[in-house]
Amino acid sequence: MNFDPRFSGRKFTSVGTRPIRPDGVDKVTGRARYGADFNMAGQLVGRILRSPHAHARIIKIDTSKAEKLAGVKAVITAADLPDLTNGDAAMYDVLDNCMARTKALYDGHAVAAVAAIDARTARQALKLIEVEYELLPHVTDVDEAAKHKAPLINDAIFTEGLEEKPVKPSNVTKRSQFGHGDVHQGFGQADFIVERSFKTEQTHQGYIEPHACVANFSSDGTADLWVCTQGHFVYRQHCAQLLGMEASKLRVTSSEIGGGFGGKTHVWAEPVALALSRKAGRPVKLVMTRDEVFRASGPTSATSIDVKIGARKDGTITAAEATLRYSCGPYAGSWAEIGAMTAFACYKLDNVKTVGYEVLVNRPKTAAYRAPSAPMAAFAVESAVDELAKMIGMDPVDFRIKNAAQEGTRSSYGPVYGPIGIGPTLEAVKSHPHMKAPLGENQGRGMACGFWFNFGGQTCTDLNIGMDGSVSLAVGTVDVGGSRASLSLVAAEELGIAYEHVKAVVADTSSLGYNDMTDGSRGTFSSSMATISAARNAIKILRERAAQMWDIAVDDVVWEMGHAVAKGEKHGNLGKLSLKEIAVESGKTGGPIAGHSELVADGAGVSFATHICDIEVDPETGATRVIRYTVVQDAGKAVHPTYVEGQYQGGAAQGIGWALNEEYIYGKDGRLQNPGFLDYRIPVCSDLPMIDTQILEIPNPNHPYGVRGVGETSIVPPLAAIANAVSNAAGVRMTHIPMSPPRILAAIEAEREWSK
Amino acid sequence: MRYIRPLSMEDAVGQLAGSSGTAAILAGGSDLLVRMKGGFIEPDLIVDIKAIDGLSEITETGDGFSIGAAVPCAVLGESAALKKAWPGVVEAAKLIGSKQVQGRCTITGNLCNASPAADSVPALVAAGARASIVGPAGRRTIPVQGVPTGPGKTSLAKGEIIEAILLDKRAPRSGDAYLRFIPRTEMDIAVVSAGVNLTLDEHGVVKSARVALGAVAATVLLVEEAAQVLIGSRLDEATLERLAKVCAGACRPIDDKRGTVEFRRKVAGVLAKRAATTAYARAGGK
Amino acid sequence: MAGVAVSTTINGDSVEFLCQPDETLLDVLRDRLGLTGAKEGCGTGDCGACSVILDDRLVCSCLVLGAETEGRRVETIEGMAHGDTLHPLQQKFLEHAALQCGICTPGFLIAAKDLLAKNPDPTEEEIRFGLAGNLCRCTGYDKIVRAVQDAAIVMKGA
Amino acid sequence: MVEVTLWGSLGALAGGNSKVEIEAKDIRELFRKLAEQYPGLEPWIDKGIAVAIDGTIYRDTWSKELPQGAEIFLLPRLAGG
Repeated sequence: MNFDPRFSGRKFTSVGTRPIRPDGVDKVTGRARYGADFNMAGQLVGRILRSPHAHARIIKIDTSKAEKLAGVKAVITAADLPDLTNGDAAMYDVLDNCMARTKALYDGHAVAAVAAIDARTARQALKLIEVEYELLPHVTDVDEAAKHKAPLINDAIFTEGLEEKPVKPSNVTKRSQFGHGDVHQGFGQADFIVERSFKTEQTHQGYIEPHACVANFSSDGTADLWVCTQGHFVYRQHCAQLLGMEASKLRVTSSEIGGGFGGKTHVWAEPVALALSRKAGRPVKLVMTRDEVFRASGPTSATSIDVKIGARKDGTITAAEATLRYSCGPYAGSWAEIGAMTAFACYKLDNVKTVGYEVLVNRPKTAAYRAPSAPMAAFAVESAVDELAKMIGMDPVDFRIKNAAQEGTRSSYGPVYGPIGIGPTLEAVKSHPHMKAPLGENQGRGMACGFWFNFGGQTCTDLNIGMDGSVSLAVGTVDVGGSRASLSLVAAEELGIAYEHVKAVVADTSSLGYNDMTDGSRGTFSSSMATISAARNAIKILRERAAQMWDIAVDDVVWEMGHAVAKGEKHGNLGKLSLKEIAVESGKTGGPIAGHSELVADGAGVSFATHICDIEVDPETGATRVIRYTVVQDAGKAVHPTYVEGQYQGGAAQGIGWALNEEYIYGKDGRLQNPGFLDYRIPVCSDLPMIDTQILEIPNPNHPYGVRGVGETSIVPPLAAIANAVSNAAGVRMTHIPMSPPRILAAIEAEREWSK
Repeated sequence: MRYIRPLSMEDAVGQLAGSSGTAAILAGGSDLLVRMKGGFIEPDLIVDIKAIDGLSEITETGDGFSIGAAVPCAVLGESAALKKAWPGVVEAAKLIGSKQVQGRCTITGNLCNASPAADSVPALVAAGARASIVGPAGRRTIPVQGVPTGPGKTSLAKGEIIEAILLDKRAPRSGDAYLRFIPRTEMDIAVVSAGVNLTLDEHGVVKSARVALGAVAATVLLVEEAAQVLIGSRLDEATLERLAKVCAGACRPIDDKRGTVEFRRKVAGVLAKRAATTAYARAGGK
Repeated sequence: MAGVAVSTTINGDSVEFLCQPDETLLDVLRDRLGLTGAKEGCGTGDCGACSVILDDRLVCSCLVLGAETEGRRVETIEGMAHGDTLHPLQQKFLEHAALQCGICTPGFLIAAKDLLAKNPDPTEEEIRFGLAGNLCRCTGYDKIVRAVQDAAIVMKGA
Repeated sequence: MVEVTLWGSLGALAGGNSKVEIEAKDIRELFRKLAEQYPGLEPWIDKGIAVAIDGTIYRDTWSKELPQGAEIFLLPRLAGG
């Protein structure tokens, strides 16, 4: 690879400005087309029958009555999908989650599906499908599920990662461990030790757009899929594999996406829609209801975490330890592992040990949710850190500054850090006016830090220069929050032309090489790297064409500020050729001018944030109000600062919802009690104050412009920041998220009782 | 399934009475359409009552107010006279749902949906509101608390329609207030709620009182004992504490996704206290 | 089940359609009339993504039957701009980046239009409570509120 | 010869070693030799392992060279949101 991704410290013209996004007008006029906004001639309506039981063996499914109903064109069960029982275990799980094969593993698990001429007929058909279940004991709580006596969800699972292979199956699918040093010795050196247990409840990404797709399977074995997804190339691979077809025969077009936050990184109903279309021989549109989204897409883990941190009188942390149990739904996952890696990542620690346990439960399969697993671990750790600071008598910010990781620190998950932003975010918070603002009665202030890795990964872009000098940029990372604007800025910057002359689109899977998903905060990081590379390739061609036009050697042509410039005394009279002037002549100088790039974007810089918030607590009711909120985060380089702020604010708002009110509530029967926006309470406009942001720019050495991912880290600190604020306001340490009014009031009452 | 829009009460009652299968009355639809969407009800007949003469109006008479069954809650807030006389009822009605729902939902629908957590009902019960009911057997008027008989159940007979909610003319030195507890600032169903309606004598002493609690039992509770605590008082601190205690004791709540028994008990008392204080101030008490 | 014939006015144009008695206005707009600007986020009136204005009242079109619109006026996001001139709210939403994924945007714009029609000079608190029926999961509402504040200033000056 | 640090769980599968010495010039060779010397690691390598070289995490780049004296750290592959 000739491309040099190293940070160059250049001065920017376009990058860092705030133009209007290219997809903006369509989105404010209602013309933008999302998953459910696409239709095809002859299209059928697909609907899925879901298990009402948390855990049940499927004895028999009789679809005959449904098949006979007029207007029903296809009915499928797992029997219509490939049997991967002896195949790839991971893909078996993906398919089993799309359509249960032997057991229904949670309330909402798909067991059959129909395609019919309209929604009414499809609904009626579902009622005519007879499923005979044998009910099995279920378990939905992460701690209960980890016990020896818990009902077994999968008796073929034996805990991985233990020194000795266990003899009995378990709901604990994996143990993972990270750390260095000797925590036992470290705690021996501590003057103060905080040890606490914490719980967090399961939350959902809560994207406003339900999953939606239109599948069109043709009798020649090819298929088209229109779908809202964070990764159409990944959906293509999974769907093709699950349906037993070649990937190139399946063309996936990503619609505009109405929010994903990790929830649209997995296939849910798309393989089912394709299977229905294949069987019916007609296009099938399948749109989940909100109820289905909550019951049967992928929420995040519920957790139970024990933390122990020790420090000397001078405020130096001597040892830190955590045990983290994360629910992963009924299929094995790696969620606790990530929690264990991120838990202490903000700190410089000589002795640290984290152990994670993945726990199966009869709940929907856990999916990624914005910096998955990190917020819960941060909640536990940052709560304990605050308490420890208080015990020592140190200011919580100073205590964190003293122990913050820096360049050269060995991270708690292993590698040594390069240049990082935790120290600078803490210093910025220390001097932020928010920290000095007065607090009213029943108000408390809290702050907390957060860490996220950020990803790079496989990326491919095409940059085409039209004969009028305008540029089309085709990228393969789905735009979830304005990345087409950012990538257009990057193309404009590198080519040296105006932003207005670049138009970025997200290409479908048949028009561009493979791209990893828009996840791990990688969209702008990776695609900007690939865009820079593509632009540099195009510039190479532009220089060649200019050389041809001037009839000089290409080595004498350089590219400066959007122009070819002839260098050397003998070319002194040649002037400059603009990109447009070269493009106009391209038909005669060798044809179209384009730059292509395919690369693995490595070196995504890790990201840190520190948040401050003020909360008011009503001591008589436990009601909370967020008074003020400030986000400080390192962006590396903010390509489009407005959208960077948007990521900071959005992540903070989601974290606030998680901290205060959002939770999956299961009944004793194992059924989800609140599968709707009425009782799954995401923050509304009047719940929040303005969310102030401060962007720090500590360049990522592994990106030409210094860019780091920015999307996820902002959801990591809020749980802890709010818990610290509530604890300060109410005078009692909160250890259970969400801190709903009944939990806060109960804690206040218990404290009153105790202090009597 | 049929959708009809009768122009007269007689026609509506006749259609309902003569219908076979499930019939549903549609005014604002903010409960009915949600239940239809969820598959909880599949009506064979939908009777849209919004075109019936007079049902979309608030009338002020010598006896008080008559609020037509199809009047959206947003309109209650736009009636200055009603707001002045019964601010507690209006604030309760204005708490139902979002702006979007406000333009559609009605207090009659809120009453007939028979949810123990309905926002307008405790305020209406505290206000001593009555429901004017028209049916095949003619017209009858009953106190609103006689309408819901349990969650989702009403005392209305087949063919009966509530045509209006009636509120009395206000006695001097009267005030009412309604408060509910929700975890967010908007868009939630009441976890617990309290409506208080007071009339004072010339000396600022409570002469009559009604206290109603929502979401703490199968139907809204009219707590007679709480009213007795208030009567004869000037709402001093001790009275308010007693009120809170009595209200907490009167609750028969459940644990559910919205709150716990302990929480509802405790907060019912707190809200009753706060609502009483507001009602007292509105009545001119100091 | 017999279809209901409905004559109504949508964005100023007379429209006639046939719908089922239990079909919502949202389904009519999206599936029968091709007006997909109003979105279904929940179908239960909890998210506001399907907001439209019905005879000067803001409603969730998922909580209105298509049959109910007989003889009435419906305004949707598709009618908000005049030709190629955006409504000030639309322009300000773009300038402030008041949208990320954009799925809630049509609902917010309609709700904000209704809000400013009834209260041309709202406080921040009035804006926040006025828009509480519209859920946004991307922005944290900050930039939405600022866009509405800014649009209110522009519209007062107009 | 480079020294490779394994994360906790992986160490158990490599005979309890948290550090192993491998003669490898790039990531591809590293994976091949690790699998040869510690067969217990092979399924993990197949599922995907990330390699941190002097703190920079690489996921899919076989050709990435392992400089002498560099700090090489194996990490699980992660999911993001």
